[in-house]
Amino acid sequence: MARVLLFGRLADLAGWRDREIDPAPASLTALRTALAQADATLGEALDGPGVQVAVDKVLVRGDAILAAGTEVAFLPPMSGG
Amino acid sequence: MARVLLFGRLADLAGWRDREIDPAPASLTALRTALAQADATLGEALDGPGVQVAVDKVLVRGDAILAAGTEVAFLPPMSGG
Amino acid sequence: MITLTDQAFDPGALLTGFCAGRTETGAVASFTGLARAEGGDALVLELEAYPGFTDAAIAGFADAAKTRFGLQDYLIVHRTGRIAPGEAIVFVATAAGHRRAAFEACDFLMDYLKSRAPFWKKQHGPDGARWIEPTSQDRTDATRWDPPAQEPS
Amino acid sequence: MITLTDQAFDPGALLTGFCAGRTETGAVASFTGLARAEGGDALVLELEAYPGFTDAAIAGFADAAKTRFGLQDYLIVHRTGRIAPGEAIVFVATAAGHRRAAFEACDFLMDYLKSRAPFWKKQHGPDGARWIEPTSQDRTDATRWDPPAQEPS
Repeated sequence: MARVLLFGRLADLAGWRDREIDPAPASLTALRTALAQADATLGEALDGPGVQVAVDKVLVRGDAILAAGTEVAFLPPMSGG
Repeated sequence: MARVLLFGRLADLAGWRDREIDPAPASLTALRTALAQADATLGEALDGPGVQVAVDKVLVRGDAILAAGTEVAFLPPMSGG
Repeated sequence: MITLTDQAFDPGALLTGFCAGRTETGAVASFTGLARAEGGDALVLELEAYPGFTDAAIAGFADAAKTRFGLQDYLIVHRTGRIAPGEAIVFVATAAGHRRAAFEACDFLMDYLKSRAPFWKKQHGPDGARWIEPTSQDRTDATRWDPPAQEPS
Repeated sequence: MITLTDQAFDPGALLTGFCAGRTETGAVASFTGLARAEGGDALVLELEAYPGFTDAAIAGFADAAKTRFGLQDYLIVHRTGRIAPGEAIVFVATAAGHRRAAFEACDFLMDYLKSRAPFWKKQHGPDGARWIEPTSQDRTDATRWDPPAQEPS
């Protein structure tokens, strides 16, 4: 199982902000593919400019291995407080 | 009658901070002379560097006519708050 | 210390607590950001944070600022959720021996919080809601603190 | 508004009142100056003001600052008399639409208050009392705001 979190306009776009995917995809790339297959518009937005990814609350670039229980957050450009 | 106020180290030096002089001297210069005659050390300090004079709460330079009831304040260099 | 809260808070009560018992501080600067009504255009501001990520990012930045400016202490409280006009969005207080460090650190922390901190902000107005991104002024303010660009050697 | 008081005051309570009901302000900066113990060297700070002269001078300066920085409002409370370590000496709050003006005006007012405002300050320590004059840092801080010197034409 992996937990996926969407923030800001990404959550509005998808219509959800917190979802569990079981079993967990093996990698971030596999997770992106699964999300894009379920919702092509969301898949495109997740690859959009300025969208960052945090795995277990740490920003990652490129691909990453996902262990069971991993939390993956997609973060659109931050607005500041 | 004129009211004389001393602030900061001038009051410490004179041993007083608020005194009435009756009748009021005709001018600031006459007041300085009267104060120096009563206390030469104070008279010298009042002429010292950075000492300003306020007549009825307005800073004046040089001499000034003193009307009855005038308040004259001698202000040593201000320290800020 | 950094706290995220979805409850309204009183900046003055935070300042009272922050100043208490400081016999060697000298200088406490504070900043309070209040939600503006924008003449009715902004009915409610909605701020989203990522708990555990947002507060960790802010704490890491603020601890570095504490060292940089020689602060004795700092306090950051940031509101999340739906915020009505006039309510406090953010409170930052800094304590230092002298006022220059306290002012500069408070200013520095606010520039970061307003432009780079991990929040997502939505403004709900009479014509609907829109997500807000940092203004160019916010970005310019934040770059005031960056080291000068290195010339290629 | 400027108030001189010989009673101890709570900066937080002043900030609470100053922030209340501000639906179009956005930014409130504040500064609190606290008396330092200086490791026991400063047992009591004694501040003398000239009522009617000191407050008029500060109000005149602050009203000009309000215009210069486009402030919506300001509040200055300054303690006089004998002040113990840890007690507040001065509280300044500024309200503006955006934070740059609020910060700069607060900083500007503090530079003035610390270096040029008509107070006389005496520090009572274990070895007696001494009158304090502005530090060279205070004078330098205050001149940051002066217009650049004119070149002779």
